[in-house]
Amino acid sequence: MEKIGIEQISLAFGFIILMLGLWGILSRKNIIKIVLSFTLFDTGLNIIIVAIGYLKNKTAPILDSAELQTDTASKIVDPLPQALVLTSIVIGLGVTSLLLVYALKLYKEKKSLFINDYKDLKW
Amino acid sequence: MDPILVKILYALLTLFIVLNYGLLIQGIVPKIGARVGRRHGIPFYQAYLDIIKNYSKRTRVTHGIMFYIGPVFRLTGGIGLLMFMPVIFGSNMFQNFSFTGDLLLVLYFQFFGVLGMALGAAESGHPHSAIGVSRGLSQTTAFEFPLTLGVLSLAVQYQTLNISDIVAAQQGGFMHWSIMTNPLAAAAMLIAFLGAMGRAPFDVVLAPQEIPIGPPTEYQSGLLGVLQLNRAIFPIAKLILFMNLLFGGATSWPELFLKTFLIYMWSVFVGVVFPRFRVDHSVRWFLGVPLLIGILAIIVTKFF
Amino acid sequence: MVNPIYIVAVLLGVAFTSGFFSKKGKNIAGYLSMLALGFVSFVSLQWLHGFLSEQQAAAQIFTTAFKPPFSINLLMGKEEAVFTSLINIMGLIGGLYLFRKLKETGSNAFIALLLLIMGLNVIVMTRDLFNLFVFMEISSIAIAGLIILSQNVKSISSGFKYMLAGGLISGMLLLGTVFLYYFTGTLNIDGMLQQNLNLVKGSSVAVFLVITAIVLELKPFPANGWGVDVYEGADAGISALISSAYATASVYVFMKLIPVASEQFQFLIAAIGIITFVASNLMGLRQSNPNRLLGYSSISQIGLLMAIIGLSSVIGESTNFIVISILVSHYFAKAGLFWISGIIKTNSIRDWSVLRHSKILLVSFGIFIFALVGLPPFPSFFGKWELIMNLSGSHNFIWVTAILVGSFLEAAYMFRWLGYAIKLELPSEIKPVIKLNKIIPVILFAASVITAGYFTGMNHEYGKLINYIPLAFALAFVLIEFLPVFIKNTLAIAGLALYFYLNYQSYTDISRIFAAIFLLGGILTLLAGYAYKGKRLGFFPFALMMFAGLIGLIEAKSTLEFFYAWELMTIGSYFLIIRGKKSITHALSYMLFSIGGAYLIMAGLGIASIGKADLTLSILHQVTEYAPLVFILLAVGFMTKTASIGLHIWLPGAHAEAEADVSPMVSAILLKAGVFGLLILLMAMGEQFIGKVSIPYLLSWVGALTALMGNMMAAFQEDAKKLLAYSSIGALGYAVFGLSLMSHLGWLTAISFSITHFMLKALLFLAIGGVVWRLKTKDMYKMGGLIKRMPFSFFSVLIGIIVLAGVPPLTGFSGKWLFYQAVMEKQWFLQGAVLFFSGIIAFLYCFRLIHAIFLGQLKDEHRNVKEAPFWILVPQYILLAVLLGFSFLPGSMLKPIGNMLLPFLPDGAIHWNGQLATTVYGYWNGKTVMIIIVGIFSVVFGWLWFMNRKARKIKQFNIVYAAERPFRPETTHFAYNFFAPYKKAIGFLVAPGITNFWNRIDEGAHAVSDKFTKLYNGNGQTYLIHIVAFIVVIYLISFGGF
Amino acid sequence: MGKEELEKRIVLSPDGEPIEIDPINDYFCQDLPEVEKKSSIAILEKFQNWARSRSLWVLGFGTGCGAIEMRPLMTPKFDAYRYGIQWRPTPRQSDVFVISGYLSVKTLKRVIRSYEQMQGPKYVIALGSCTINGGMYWDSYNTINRLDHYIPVDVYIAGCMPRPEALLAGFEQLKKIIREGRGEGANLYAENFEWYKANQKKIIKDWDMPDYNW
Repeated sequence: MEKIGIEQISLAFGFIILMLGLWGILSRKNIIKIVLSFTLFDTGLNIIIVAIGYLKNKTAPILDSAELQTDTASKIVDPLPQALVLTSIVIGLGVTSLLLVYALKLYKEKKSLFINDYKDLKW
Repeated sequence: MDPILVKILYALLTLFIVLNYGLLIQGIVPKIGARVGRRHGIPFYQAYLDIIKNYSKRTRVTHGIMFYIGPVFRLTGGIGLLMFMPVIFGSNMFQNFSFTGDLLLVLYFQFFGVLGMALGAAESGHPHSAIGVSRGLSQTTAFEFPLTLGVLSLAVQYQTLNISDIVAAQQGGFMHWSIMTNPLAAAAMLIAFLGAMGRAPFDVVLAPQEIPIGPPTEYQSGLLGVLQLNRAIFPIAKLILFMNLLFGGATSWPELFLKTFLIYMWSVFVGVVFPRFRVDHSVRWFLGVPLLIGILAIIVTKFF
Repeated sequence: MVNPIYIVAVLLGVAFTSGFFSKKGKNIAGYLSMLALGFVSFVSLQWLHGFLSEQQAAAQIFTTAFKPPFSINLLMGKEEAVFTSLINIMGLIGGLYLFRKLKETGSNAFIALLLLIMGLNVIVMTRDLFNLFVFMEISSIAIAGLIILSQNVKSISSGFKYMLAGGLISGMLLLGTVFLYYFTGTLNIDGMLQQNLNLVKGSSVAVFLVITAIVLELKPFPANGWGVDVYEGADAGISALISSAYATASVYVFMKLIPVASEQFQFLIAAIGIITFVASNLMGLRQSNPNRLLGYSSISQIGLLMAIIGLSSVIGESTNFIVISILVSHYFAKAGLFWISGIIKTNSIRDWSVLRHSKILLVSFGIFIFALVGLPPFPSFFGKWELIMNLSGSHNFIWVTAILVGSFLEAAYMFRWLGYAIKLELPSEIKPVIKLNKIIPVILFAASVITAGYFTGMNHEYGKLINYIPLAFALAFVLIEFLPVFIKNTLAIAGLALYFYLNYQSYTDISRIFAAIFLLGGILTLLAGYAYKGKRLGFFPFALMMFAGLIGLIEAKSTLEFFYAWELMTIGSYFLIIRGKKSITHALSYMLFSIGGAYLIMAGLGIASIGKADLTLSILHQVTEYAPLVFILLAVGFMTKTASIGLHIWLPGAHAEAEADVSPMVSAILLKAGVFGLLILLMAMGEQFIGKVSIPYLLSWVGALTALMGNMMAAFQEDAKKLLAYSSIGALGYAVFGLSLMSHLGWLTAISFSITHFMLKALLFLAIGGVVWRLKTKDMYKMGGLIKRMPFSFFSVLIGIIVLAGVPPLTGFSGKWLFYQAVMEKQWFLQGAVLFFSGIIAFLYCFRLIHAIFLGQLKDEHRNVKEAPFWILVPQYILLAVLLGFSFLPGSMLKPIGNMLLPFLPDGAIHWNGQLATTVYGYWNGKTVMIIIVGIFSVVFGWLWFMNRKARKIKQFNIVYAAERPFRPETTHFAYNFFAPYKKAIGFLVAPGITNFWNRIDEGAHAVSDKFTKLYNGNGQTYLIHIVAFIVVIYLISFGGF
Repeated sequence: MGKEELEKRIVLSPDGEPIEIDPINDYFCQDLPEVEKKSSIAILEKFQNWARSRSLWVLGFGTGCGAIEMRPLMTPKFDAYRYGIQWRPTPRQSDVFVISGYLSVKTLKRVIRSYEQMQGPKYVIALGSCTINGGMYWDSYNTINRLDHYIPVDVYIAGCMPRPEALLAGFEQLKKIIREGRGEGANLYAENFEWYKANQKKIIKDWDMPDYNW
């Protein structure tokens, strides 16, 4: 049996965090906690992305040392997921901040962070 | 002479005979009733006197144009009905104007007078007239249903709607009459006939004391006279229709008198035996057993 | 051509620049943004123009020096051009609409708008999956930013729900994207499509994640509570953006990505789409909040598109045409509707009658509703037609059924809403403030959707063939609405006359008869319109639209033309009907039955077209597969117009409430469209069988029972026009029966009966309309004795009822006579007897009509009423003259019709000898009958007149009243519940069973709708659970487990 | 007059215009009766009178206790039908009005109305002493004493009560009168209309009908 490598571990770890986040989103009633769960969810997602891009025995795709200048593709891990993660983190930041703004606004409206209190629109 | 003129003259002759026959029947039938009741009863010519008397009235009132021509419609309906039927089978003279239309024309033309009369009566503004019309029309719709089924059954049997042909097919002894060859249709039609004659038990239309004789309650003098003329002609025309359809028609006037008189007596007998139906009763009654008989008649003639 | 990259560049650039403007500079920021949006609209439209004129090839734009998959590339193809144009125009016009609101907030708001549009543009154009994700996120952040502009708890909480759901979905999309990358090694969509993903192990999960995320973006049922809430909670202008621009982009993304999925998965998605479509429309039924209702409608439309795209493998090459035409309709209509909702700001659709303060808004509202429901001449009409044709052409009957059911539900709530706006009382407290910047977008979009409809039609193979001239003529009257009735009426009559004169020779035999009924009848009834004063707004366009439809039926060569004309007629007549008093429910039920019927016709035509190369009407001659089904669908469809039993409940109210000259139009003329439809159906398809039962045989019973029910109901009406309306139902029963006989005599009966019925019903409705005009009541028992005030109307009605009753010597009898000959020949005696019975019942209501109105006691308040207006009498007396002419010479009508029928049904024709008609069974000479009766009548009349010439004319209370005198005319006139004994005897036969049946269906639908909507409890977290559950269920369905 | 329904009133037409209703004038024909001449041909008049006498239609209106005596005439025992006497339910179609016994003022009003609604020539048979001089009710506060002050009478039949045979005899007398051309009560009424009307109005305090009921 193949040894479990870092990529499997981080993949599994990512999934666990993602699921934790999801669980939090679905079960917490406090809006702030839900937003926090979202960041967990995002973090898990990001870990998964990086883990997918990892290839065994390869180095980071930072082409500063000379030896990496030749035959680059076989020596580095896939750079794309990492680039994606950067974008994803930025977006996550944006989303999280906007969610927090919303939370703030909601709190101003009803002085409550209990999500069940915001059921004005239904049916 | 112009053949059309001859036709018209013979038609007038038919009309004359039938009118007198009708007036006499109006006297004779009550007379028979009276004799049964151990009375003398009215003279057999009473109907003549009544008509003359009504025409002799010096004053008359009218409620308007429709009131005025209602009786005209009525009498035209009666005369027309007679004119559209062959009266004496095998006689060229007394075919009248039956060449212009078949049984359907006759069936539908019955309503010409009914409708006109109803309109005239309604213009009088008398509520009792309107009530009478309402009753009359309701009852008419009900008994027409079995009647139509019976007629259709005959039409299927003889494969024609031509009255003369239907009569022709019944010649050669009473076993050929429709009443023998198609008893179900005859039963349906004869029951409907009771309604058509308007005698008891179906005479609530003219209930004399409740809605003083219903539709014609406002008619008087000469207008009533016209209606009385029609009362002489119209029932006889109907009798002739039933005679033609069910009893083999007539080859001579005496035969016609005899047959129609007997058919008439059928409604008289029923009338003296049974009490009066209310309209809702009679409507239901006609749409019950008589209707079933009619349907049966159709089914039997169509499939057997 | 401007490089599409400038779309991104300019929007982004202006957005950044705007950030530098302070609060004072927000005006500049606003104008600059508008300018930018105008520019990008121009760019995309320029590309679109290029593609449409076919000079342009699709262009790839690369953002870096690398080729994909190593770089992000944008594609500008034909579809992209369409979609970006739509999005950019929406940005521009939507921005204009929101201008004041955005300005209040400041330049940030403009930035959000620009970013949204920019994001959507890239979403459409990009071919890179991750790029797609990024810009979807940007767009949704921008939307969330826009939503929060309205600082109230509803919009904030809905925005929050939207963010939550969006976060979850985008997380899923990202996960899927990354997995796809993992399996395919590329993020480029084209690259993925080149690989056969089904063969790559594990990739199906990735595809599942991506596609499901996109599907969730499209708000599938039931995981769409957040979407509905946003539509309701956000400002209407923003909802319009979401519904039109964002949804448009999402649909395109879905179109782009769906080929990645396997065929089964596509079907699954199509199923989800269809469920969404039906369920959302069902839930829309019970909505009273306009924005929420529009939300449900938006979701349902997108669901339909989802289904269509999912079924693209079945539908084939016309998918794009269908999607775009339906989407375009939705786009214009939904934006417009949200905008109108934003203008009038009410919480209940019942308050939409305030729209009547602004005619232009009301007209636009109507246009949007029709565009949404898919009626001609709007794009979705062609889209839906093509869709149904393709689906039924490929035997997908279940899909067809679901689509039609969903569409029907949508039509139900949409037309109810329209009815509210047109007819409900004006609420006094609400007065909308109408600002120019808000109203211009609405008008623009309303105009655009019509134009789009025309272009869609022109791009359709058969749509091109449609003769738009009559419709254009009708619509031209919108432009001259300011003119007085007299001029418009003259123009309308001249138009109809000219059209008939120019074209009547091109119609074949039987068509010519119906063309004459439709057009000459139209002219006759329009003559009555001279009686109206003022402008009579909104009458002429729709009346002429109805006639345009009717004549279109005659001229139709292809099934599409026929269906188009059918729908056009429905629209026109709907508006004519809704003009009446208290017509709101009747107009709605008329519309619903019409639409239901139209859908059946569409399905029938679709099934008929199976295996046919072309769509000419002649395909009905050669239906090989499912012929009985086609027959039944079409027949039932046509019978909604002939108001046969079970489908009749719309008619009495609709015809009774209509105006004096509209009633004859809809009753005497319009109903004949159904007869015409049945006639061409029977001509083309002949006798069909279910098992061994002949369908015409069933039809004959339908006809007989319709006649019985119609006439019996008529006898019990108190309302004069309702009485006539029920009588029309009965009369049409005769026509249906006549057609079902499938014999020469039967058809002769039906056609001649149609002509006679047209004349007498027009006569009666006009006469009664004239009476109602003067008396301002329709209740017969409130009238009476009017013969003295309205002798001319009386005479019309007198002749009318004699004809109607079929009493010789008038022409009504010819119908009865023929009918019997036909029954004898066909041997359908029982039906015949039922019909005869109903004919006798006609006496009941005929008498009642004339008695209660014209005879009996004149009421005090009617003592000074005048005769009906001259112009209402004119057509009556023309009709009377014709009726009497036909009565005298019945052969002049029957002989030509008989000759026309000879080629189809040569057996059993009438033998004519002068005016003597002879068949195997009987004979009849109308002329001599007339002469004899007139002769006897004159003699008797002369005799009576001579005897009674001195009769004294007396007054109304000079009656024998049991030695008393009458109290009041009201208590002396016997008219109310006239046939009480009859009702007592057999009234149970007319218990409102059928009406109750339809009412129960209606209630049931509302109850189910109520249950469904309870899913959306308003809790954002519950919505998230719905989403997760949705994902799990879809996963289980597609990967086994279920 | 005092009858609410006969007072003038204003109603609104459908267009909202007021209309004044004057019930007596508007609902009833205001013409007065005229003398209807006999036929100028003597033999025709004779023939007509013969027919009139053989066809007497009696109005089925029992005005007082004597009405009980009319019923037996229809039974087999008396069988009035054989004399051409028949009963009609409506004054329009009747020729003979049998005032059967005492006549209260209340009934008189109805009698006048019915009499006037009959078509001429028309005949009145007054049955019983009460119609001649009031009989046993001669000093009653609400019966009339002498019928021919109010309507013309052709035949009086005295007695209290006269038997059906007397009634039959009265009919025979009437027939004789008619045949002799003396049955001109309708013309008498028209000629002396003002006198009759004055008498009627004197005794009927709540006169609530037009002067002549057509």
